Amino acid sequence: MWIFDLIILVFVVITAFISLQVKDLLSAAMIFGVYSFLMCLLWSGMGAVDVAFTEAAVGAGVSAVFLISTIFRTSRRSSD
Amino acid sequence: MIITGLLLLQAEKDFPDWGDTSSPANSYRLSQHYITQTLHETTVPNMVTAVLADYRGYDTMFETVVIFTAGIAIIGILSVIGTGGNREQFEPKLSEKKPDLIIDTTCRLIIPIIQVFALYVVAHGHHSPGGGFQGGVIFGASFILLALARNLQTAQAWVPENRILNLAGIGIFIYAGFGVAALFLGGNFLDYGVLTKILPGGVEDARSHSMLGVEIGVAFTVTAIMFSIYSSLASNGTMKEGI
Amino acid sequence: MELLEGIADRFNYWIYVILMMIGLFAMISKNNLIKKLIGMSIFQTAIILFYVSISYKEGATIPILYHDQVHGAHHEEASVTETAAHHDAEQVAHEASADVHAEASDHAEHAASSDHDDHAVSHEDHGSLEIDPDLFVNPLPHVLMLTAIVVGVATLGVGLAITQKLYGEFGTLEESEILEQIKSAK
Amino acid sequence: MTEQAPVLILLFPFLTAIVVALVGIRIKTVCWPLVLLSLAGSVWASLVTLVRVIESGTISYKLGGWDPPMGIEFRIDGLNALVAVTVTIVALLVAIYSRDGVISENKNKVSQYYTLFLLLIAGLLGMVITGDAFNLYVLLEISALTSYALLAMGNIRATLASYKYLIMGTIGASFYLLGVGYLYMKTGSLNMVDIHEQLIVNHLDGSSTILVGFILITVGVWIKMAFFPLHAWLPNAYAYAPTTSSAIMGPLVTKVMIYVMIRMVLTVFGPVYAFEVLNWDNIIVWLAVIGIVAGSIGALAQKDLRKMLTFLIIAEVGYMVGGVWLADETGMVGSIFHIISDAFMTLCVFLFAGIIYTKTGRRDINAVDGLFKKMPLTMIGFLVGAFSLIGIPPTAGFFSKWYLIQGGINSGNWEYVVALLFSSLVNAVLFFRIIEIAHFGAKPVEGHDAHHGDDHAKISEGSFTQVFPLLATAAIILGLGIFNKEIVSIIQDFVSQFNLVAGI
Repeated sequence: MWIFDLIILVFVVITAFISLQVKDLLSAAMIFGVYSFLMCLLWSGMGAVDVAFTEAAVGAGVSAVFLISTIFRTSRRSSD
Repeated sequence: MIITGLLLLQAEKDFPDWGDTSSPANSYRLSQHYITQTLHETTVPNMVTAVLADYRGYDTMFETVVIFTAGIAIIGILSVIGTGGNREQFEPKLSEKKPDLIIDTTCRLIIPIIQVFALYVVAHGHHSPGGGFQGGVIFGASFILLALARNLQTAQAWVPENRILNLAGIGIFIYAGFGVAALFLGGNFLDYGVLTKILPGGVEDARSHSMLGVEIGVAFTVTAIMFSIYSSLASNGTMKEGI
Repeated sequence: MELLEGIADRFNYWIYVILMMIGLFAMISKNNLIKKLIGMSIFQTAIILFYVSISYKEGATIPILYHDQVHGAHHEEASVTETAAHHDAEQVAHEASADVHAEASDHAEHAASSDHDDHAVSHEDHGSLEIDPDLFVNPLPHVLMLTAIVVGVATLGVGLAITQKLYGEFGTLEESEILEQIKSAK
Repeated sequence: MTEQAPVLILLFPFLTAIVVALVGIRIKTVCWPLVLLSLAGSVWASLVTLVRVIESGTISYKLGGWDPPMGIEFRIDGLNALVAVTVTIVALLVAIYSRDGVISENKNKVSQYYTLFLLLIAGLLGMVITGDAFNLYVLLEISALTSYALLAMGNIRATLASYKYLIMGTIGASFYLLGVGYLYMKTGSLNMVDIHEQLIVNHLDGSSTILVGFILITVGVWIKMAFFPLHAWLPNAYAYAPTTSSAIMGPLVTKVMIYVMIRMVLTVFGPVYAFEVLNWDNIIVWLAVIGIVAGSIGALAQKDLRKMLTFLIIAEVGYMVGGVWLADETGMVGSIFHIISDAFMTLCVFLFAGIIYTKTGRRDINAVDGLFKKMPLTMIGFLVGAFSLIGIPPTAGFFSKWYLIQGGINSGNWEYVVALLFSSLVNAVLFFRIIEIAHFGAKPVEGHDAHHGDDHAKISEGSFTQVFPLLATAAIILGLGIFNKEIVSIIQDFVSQFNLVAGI
């Protein structure tokens, strides 16, 4: 069972890192959505069901939408 | 970059006698009390909701205020209502095409289901994971989905700008109303136990009923604010043309 | 296996520190305004991970009393775990009182009031119910984290609003270009 | 109703904020009177609580009727009653001042502006009276969010500054949250006094988790307070903000954070742990000294009036942090008294800068020339504030500096005393330069010499709602100076319970 935790943990770190490295902002927002979904998986694994539910609804859902709507309003390119 | 340096130092110092992870040192009476007494004192099986709404209800009230502030702040920062706004040069990126068939029909099917699910989540906060916040976000997301599928105007037709703020305000008033009602009935602020005078059932049931009421208040505020933040961000304050 | 399991848990604390480093590093050194905000959210979710890994108890279920633990026809009345054999009297009383009516509530009343005054360590045996705390994950950090997530989103929203306003004025998201424009404008 | 007073302090601004948010959109004129009414109410409530605290010692108000460790409770003793009264009075004065400031700057968002204004005050008051560590984080976040928004409503330079403030503020608040997490992990409770008992009961002094928790909380609070090495965001944040925002945030936000630091050091960790066990307080005093010196020199270099004042705030923060970490009773009393007196001093000077800006529309220092004749009342108000900042006897500033210097001498940190005197000297130079320009400077460029000329360009006295708060603050500064004995006695019996050893 714990092997899954380990995998998710590693994936979480990878997605966090990629989300900051990728040049295109839109994909950064997408990967950030993936990152918070994985976090939600992690927490439900650890028994924090309410927190996982909120993180899924708020983290992956709404904040990704806010990011993308702002990117639409501004520019997609990012220099670093 | 002193701060990053300092932080790296702090991180490596982090691993001294960590609390033992599997059965942590915090089996102190506080969390014990919550687990054993919650059902007893509030007849609410879901301990997290009980602690959230009742034991630490004051915290949650301010949590709703945080969302409310964020909504007002964003409107304040971005909104150009009334000043004619110099935002006109941001013409909408999507041309005014007829909403294509697939998105339209799927939306027509999904949105009602999402809203019913959201209400379920709010109402069922006592027995299953979920509650005011999660339900409110999902409800708000259903409006955002509508705005994404069609365009902001149709969503705005449902929930026009000033009504959103009223909805948010009403939500907080419901929450604070419970607190103030307890105040008038002699208990301290937010003391639901005292509400037995008006709510049916014993002390515990008054608590669980008032918790439900509070959850509804929270759901109101969160729905309204989520949508208003989206509409402000999407239309850069002009509230006219979303994505 | 036990050893690896131990590491897996302690690993959480490594992970949360690494995530914090990534988040903070991004917040300070990234040039793009939106990247900074993404770094900020990662920084905040890392702290939430730390809190949640505090509340984890070995082999404990989620902090919601399941249907079977909440005996009685409706899951209204207080539950009794197998250990509380000597509470049969109250148990019978509880099973009889299916839903909330006078007799049960004043019993609860009595229990609640007595609970208020005595602060003995959790295992008061006067009450009808006795849920073994080690069976459940500690609910308190979960409550705190609901607040932290919501605060995170609120800050993200305000940050994005400010970014849009800056973009409106300076036409760019790169902090370096903005600073140049200010210097040139001054 | 009086035993409900602690909650009322908070409820008045909080509920009126929502009413203003709803009603304000339709009727703009109703906002200002509502704001005044609510703040007057909360001033009354905080005074009642102060009186009750003096009579009956610490009050513990249980929220939701639950006992302390389970539920949240307000724990109000000498320290936070005084700070609550100061916050409410300063808020009332700024509210009076804000009428035409807000109308002139963001005319269409008056209701949003006032909602955020009231929520900021509610957040600060909540932070002052709460007895629960996590609740303090939530309220910290509210006051932070509102201050980002209040700043971002100003011109574009203020928005950029508020972006930096947002990033730094979130780092600070998250550090604090992490520190509380560490404490919770070892002690299992969130109530401040309860944590303290657990720290002693399980004698956790040795454990480095608590040590790291202590570092995290102090660093987090320092960032929010703009203490020297972490103050980068403060200067242009306050300098370019709308006048009312800087007038409310200047005196209050940093002072409440210093209160939080004192609360943490004294109540949660206990002076024994904070000073003896860690004993690197001399390093912190040195940091404070560098902060004072840097702040004062920074102020000297500034052309912009308000930017100069923000650098002075950094120097003031240096005073108070240094005063606390002298680990000496008089030093502690001095820094607490300085919180109160400094709040009013900074308010007085910021109001003055605001009036000058609205009247002459110019930010730089020589916007002041020849104003003695034109705006005598404002200048007198400014004089009192300036004297108090320099520390001339009748004013409150003198007495708080006096205690700080005494504390410095007792605890043998001479460098702290030298820094205090140096910074008072620099203040003197700064303010006399302004007074000199105001008094003998060239006639105001636009208006011709006519004293009572009626042409539009003539700079006349600020409107009543602007000048009255300035004079009221000046009066309070003098009042504090004269009656400082009572205030100090309240602080004395609060501090004495921690029986700080005099000097290490």
